[in-house]
Amino acid sequence: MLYHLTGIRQRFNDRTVLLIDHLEIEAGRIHALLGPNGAGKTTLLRLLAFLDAPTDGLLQFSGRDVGYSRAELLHLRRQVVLVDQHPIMFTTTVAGNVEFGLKVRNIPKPARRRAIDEALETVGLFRYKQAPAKELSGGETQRLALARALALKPAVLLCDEPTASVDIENQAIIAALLQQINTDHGTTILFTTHDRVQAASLAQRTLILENGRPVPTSHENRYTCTLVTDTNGTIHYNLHGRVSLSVYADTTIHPATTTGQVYIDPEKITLSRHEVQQASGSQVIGTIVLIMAESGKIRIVVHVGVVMVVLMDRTAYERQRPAVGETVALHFTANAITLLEQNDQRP
Amino acid sequence: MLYHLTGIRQRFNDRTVLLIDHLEIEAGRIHALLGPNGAGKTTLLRLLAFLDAPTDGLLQFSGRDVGYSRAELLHLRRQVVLVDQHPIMFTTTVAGNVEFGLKVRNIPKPARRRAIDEALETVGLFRYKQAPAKELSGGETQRLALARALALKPAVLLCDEPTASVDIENQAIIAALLQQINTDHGTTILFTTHDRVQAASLAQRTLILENGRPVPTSHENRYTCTLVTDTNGTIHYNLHGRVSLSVYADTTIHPATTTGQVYIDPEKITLSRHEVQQASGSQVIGTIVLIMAESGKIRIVVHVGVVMVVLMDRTAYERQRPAVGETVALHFTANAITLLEQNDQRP
Amino acid sequence: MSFFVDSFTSAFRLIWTLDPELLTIVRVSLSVSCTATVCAALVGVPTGFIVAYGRLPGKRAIITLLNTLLALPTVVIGLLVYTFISRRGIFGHLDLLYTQKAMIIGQFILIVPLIAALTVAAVSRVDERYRNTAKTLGANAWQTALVVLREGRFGIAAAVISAFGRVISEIGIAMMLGGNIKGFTRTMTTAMALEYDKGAFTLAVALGMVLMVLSLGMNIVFNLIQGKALR
Amino acid sequence: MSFFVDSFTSAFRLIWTLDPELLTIVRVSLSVSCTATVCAALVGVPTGFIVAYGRLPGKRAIITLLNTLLALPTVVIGLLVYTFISRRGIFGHLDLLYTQKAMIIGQFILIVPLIAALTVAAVSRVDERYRNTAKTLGANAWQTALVVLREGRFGIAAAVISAFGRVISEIGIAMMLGGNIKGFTRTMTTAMALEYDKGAFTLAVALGMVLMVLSLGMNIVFNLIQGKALR
Amino acid sequence: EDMTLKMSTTTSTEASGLLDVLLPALEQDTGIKVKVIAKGTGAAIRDGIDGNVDLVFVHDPEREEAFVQAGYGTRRYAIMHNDFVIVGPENDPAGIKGMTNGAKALQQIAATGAEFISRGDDSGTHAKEQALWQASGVPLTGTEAPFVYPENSKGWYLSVGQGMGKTLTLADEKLAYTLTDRGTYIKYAYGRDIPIEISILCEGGDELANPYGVIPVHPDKHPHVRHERAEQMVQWLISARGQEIIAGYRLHDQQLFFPDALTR
Ligand SMILES: Nc1ncnc2c1ncn2[C@@H]1O[C@H](COP(=O)(O)OP(=O)(O)OP(=O)(O)O)[C@@H](O)[C@H]1O
Ligand SMILES: Nc1ncnc2c1ncn2[C@@H]1O[C@H](COP(=O)(O)OP(=O)(O)OP(=O)(O)O)[C@@H](O)[C@H]1O
Ligand SMILES: [Mg+2]
Ligand SMILES: [Mg+2]
Repeated sequence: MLYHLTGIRQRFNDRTVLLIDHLEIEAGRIHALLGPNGAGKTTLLRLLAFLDAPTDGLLQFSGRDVGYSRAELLHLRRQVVLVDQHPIMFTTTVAGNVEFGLKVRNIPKPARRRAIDEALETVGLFRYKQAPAKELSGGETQRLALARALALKPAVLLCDEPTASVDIENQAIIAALLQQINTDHGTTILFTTHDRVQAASLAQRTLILENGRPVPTSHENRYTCTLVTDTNGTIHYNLHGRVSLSVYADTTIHPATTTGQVYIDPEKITLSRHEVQQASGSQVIGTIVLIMAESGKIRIVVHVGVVMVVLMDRTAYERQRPAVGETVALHFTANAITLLEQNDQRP
Repeated sequence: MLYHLTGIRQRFNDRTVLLIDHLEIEAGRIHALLGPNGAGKTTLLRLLAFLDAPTDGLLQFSGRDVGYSRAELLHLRRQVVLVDQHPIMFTTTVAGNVEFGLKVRNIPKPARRRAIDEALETVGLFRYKQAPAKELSGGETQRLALARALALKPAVLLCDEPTASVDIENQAIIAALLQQINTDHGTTILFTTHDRVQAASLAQRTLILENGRPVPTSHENRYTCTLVTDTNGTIHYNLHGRVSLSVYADTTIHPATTTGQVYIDPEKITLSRHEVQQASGSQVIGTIVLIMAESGKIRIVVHVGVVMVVLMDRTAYERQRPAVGETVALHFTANAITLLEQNDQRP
Repeated sequence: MSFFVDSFTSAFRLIWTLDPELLTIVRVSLSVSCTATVCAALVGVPTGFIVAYGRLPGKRAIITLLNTLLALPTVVIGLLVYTFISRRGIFGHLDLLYTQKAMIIGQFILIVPLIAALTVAAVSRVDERYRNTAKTLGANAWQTALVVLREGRFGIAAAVISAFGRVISEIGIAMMLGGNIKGFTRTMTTAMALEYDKGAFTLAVALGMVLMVLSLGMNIVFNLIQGKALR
Repeated sequence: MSFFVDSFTSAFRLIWTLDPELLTIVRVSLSVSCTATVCAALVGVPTGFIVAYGRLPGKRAIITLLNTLLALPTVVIGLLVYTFISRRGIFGHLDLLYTQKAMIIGQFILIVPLIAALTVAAVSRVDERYRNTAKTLGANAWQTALVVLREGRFGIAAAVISAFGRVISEIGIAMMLGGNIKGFTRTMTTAMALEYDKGAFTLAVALGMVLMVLSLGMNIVFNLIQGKALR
Repeated sequence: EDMTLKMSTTTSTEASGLLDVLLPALEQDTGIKVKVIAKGTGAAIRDGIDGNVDLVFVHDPEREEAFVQAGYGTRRYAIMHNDFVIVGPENDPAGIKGMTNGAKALQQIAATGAEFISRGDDSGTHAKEQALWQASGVPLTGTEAPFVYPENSKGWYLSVGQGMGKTLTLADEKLAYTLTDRGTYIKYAYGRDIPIEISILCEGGDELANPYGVIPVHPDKHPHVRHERAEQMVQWLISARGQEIIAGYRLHDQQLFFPDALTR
């Protein structure tokens, strides 16, 4: 195990934003870190990059406790590089930015030059070599930040949304690159992303954070809803004014609740074709917009007014063979729908 | 027409990064602006937001020439709001950031308060209202930037990668939101993105920039390649060391060329099933990873060692019904492959 | 060093007994220095701001000029102002020489370049995106400027504070234009110079200590006002 | 104003004829001011840097203290140094009083707080991400500090330049610790003060103009060295 | 407001403390308040020329005369005098102890090359020193007319261009000779926290007299000056009452100034 986290807690101004009882990160693999905004992904990466010390808990790296003495930190940081979510460039040229990490490692000049050229070429920025780094466009900046890290050939590469504003061609190049340095040099890679396609295709292991805590699966299909009582007195969830869902019998609802959050388990949705009948409480009609493979399952995105994700087994998919553009009906099995939060913010 | 651009040119340090002979942007629609990194998307948005004046050319807004006098600019800017790619927050609270635009418009205090609360709720940041804006996470910051713009109910909303680091649930919320203000208030929306799914599902019109110039379709499937001569003396394109393609007979190749860029037209690729034979020069084997609908066509992403996009007609798709996970062979029709650049950087 | 102990005792006594002469001197010092600082800030901050923020031609030349003016010696400023407000000068009839106003004018000239130059440095460092964000959110030129000012406030405050330190400890101009007239234009520093001339070193240093206490007090007040400006 | 015309002519003549006495004075002024500025920068910049950048307890208190020290009057500094290096002081045997070294010591004390305080302001404003980026790229503490310094160089340069302006135009300390001895410790400013005391205003202002020319030259050189630091 | 006058004077006058007893008495008797502006002799006279003050109180007879001649002052009133003394280190390397003739003393200092500090600031004291050098017969050089100094004086003759107090401090520090007025010397020798250690070695000669004069600024040149008040003040100064106070002013048990108006 490369990293071993025990009882890690990170607080900012009395708010705990990270709380990890136990987590291990294997060496030599590519890991994806998923989770909604504010889940603590960046906070975790900063811990793993030894930039912050945790408020509480024990962090072990390569089997040894991390001690946060200055000399030790330097030694550790030379093995781990973090590429920021919104990277900042030093006020110098593009080449100068890449050179920095090499210079502080006392790499001799000719080797440095070669490494710079190589790194810039891999991210397609060679022609901007002498340009001031601050003048690059958003995606170019992100690629330069990656090049700056890659040139150092670190043992561990932590990337905070490495392709968030990178164009498609370069996304592919970067993905290929990460895969390549992983296989060629055994570099451990941990990257955050909101793009499940990327996570699924690139990572060998996926890690999901929610509210600072690791969770087994990600809560997709989470919607803010209003609770509407119809003329019969039955309560429905109304999603963004577009979709109406009936409330599962066991759900207790506080009388004052008018808004809340519902979660629809994507594995508890079944999909049937051709049934062009009226939508009822436990069934909604929509169009398939996307189908993709994802770690042993098939992910189907259906537009039902809101975007809803269905996860099918490969066998079920092979059997049914739904196609993009088809109109389908979604059925919800019992307890597919959970009311996560109940609130009444407006009086 | 809301915007009317004629002969617009933008230069930075003697480099032309934007060159638009003619472009019109319709009012009341949602437009997506696509293009690789450095294509000039941000540069164009800054022109449309009246933040920069073009080096050359004529910009018309609502049928009138934009004159760049101070008073006129203020008037124009009050109708158009740009949400930055990497937004910066004023050193104050979350609420204070949203309040700014309302304050400068002399909105009275109670109305201001209501608008702030509403904007923060729509992007799901209400509970951070009094927190210092600089402490928000990356995606939260991006959402706050959007809230800051939405609160102003502008006639035109320009968003530079509005969901680049926003989580999936909020991406959906933001997409729904943009659609809603477009229908409810007739707000013209122009957003940049690298996410074709988003562009296709949200925008009514798509605009593609490349090298600062508008182009009819996007050049996907563009790869950096090395030219390899095999034992027979035949030249092949080698893509990232993974895929080998034969060179189309008409292509002229300079003798010194060792690397270059090839483009494979996604509409000139055909796809056939079940043919599990050896890959030959004009055929490659891969696995379908994604299928999605995109403005009348179906987009199929195939992993063949590199990621390759195939665009099929809906009818062809309906006929063939390829499925995710299937192994397929890709065939390239004549002149599907173009050598875009020839270079020899390394001696 | 017994000398400093004596000075300290003496300073303590001066403060403790609220020596009336000392009070007058302190009042003069404070009113002159504060007025000069406020006036200079009102001119210097906008000047520096415009230089840093505006798209002026010859910006670098202006900055070099401002930096040069930092080396304007008090004697020259004193003489300059003297020439204008002396009885023979064109403003002679206003009878300004040897008044607090004259001192304020001189000290104003002394610190305007300082405040302006440091404001330039502070404002130049503010990220350009603040400006663009303010503009696109509909701020007019003035409101945009205020945003940039706000973001650069830490550096600007440092400029003003250092200017205040400069004037309250300044002697040359106070002496030449104020005349060190007891009860009217005698400040902490000119009194100190006089005590020094008299050979009363202990008293001179005691006055210096009182000045430091005063300045400390002012800075604590500044600090409280500035509040959360410090990250 | 004929007075300024006369001064100007006189200044021009002084420079044109390369008046040997003037040359000596200029040499003394420059060598003292430059040495003091360089030494003070070597101490003040790191001090300010550590205060702004380090995670010291009582940071705000230190900043307030630095700001207070900005108001340290030259008389007090002069007396302080005097007490130590006078014949009777503990460093009396070094025979420093009335030498250029003494002036340098005094002026050093004068501007260290100025440089430190302005460095604090400059460094505080540097985005924290620079620091983290340098660290994660493997820079040691020293290299990380250099990155932050580099990014704050515009403000730090302003601090040093304003300190230089302060010392080259300073009179009190130069007078008290240097003694204004002709040919040895007479500087532009003490010469100016002398001419003023003599009532030779024209010559005083002429010297002032020479000083401004000198300072302009220095600033142009600074500017060239600083090069692209200005955005 | 009408009863206030502005008077420019030399630093030594103010620093002596005399004005602190003289002016309150003046105010008590006549109601005249005086704003005192102390600076170098040259600058003080310059204030009179420019009309910034109503009267000047200095000690440089030659320049005072010129001031009156040029029409800036109405008339010079001799108020008081003290005297100059040559002070130096106790061990007296030039051997001038007990001499009364200042010029001779200077000659001897020059001969032995003992360190000598000159004020070099064109003040009254400096003017006196220049006169003494002229009289000493020591070969002199110097480019500007009033500024002469002994030939081959590099190394022992230091021109410092400062006020009397600072010059004395400097001489004491360097254990050198210098010419000073008695008043300032007494303050520094007896009144200072750290008394200076050099002592009076040469005193008493007629040529060492240091006369102080008061000159009201001429209303013809500067109509705005309060000439009548100034005249009233001068009359008080030369009156028996004023002169008594001057004679009675003692510092550290030494009389500093000797009234001139009553005897002349
Ligand atoms: N201020 C500037 N000075 C010099 N060059 C600039 C400047 N701003 C942008 N550029 C260059 O202009 C080109 C277009 O930049 P722009 O930011 O418009 O790209 P973009 O399409 O938004 O790219 P991305 O998808 O990476 O955000 C880039 O190559 C960039 O390096
Ligand atoms: N320095 C800080 N001070 C206070 N709160 C902070 C600080 N840094 C982060 N937070 C808070 O901690 C939470 C987690 O932040 P973090 O940046 O780790 O989120 P994230 O998972 O990276 O989100 P995103 O996908 O938006 O980047 C957020 O709610 C944020 O507001
Ligand atoms: Mg993050
Ligand atoms: Mg961009």
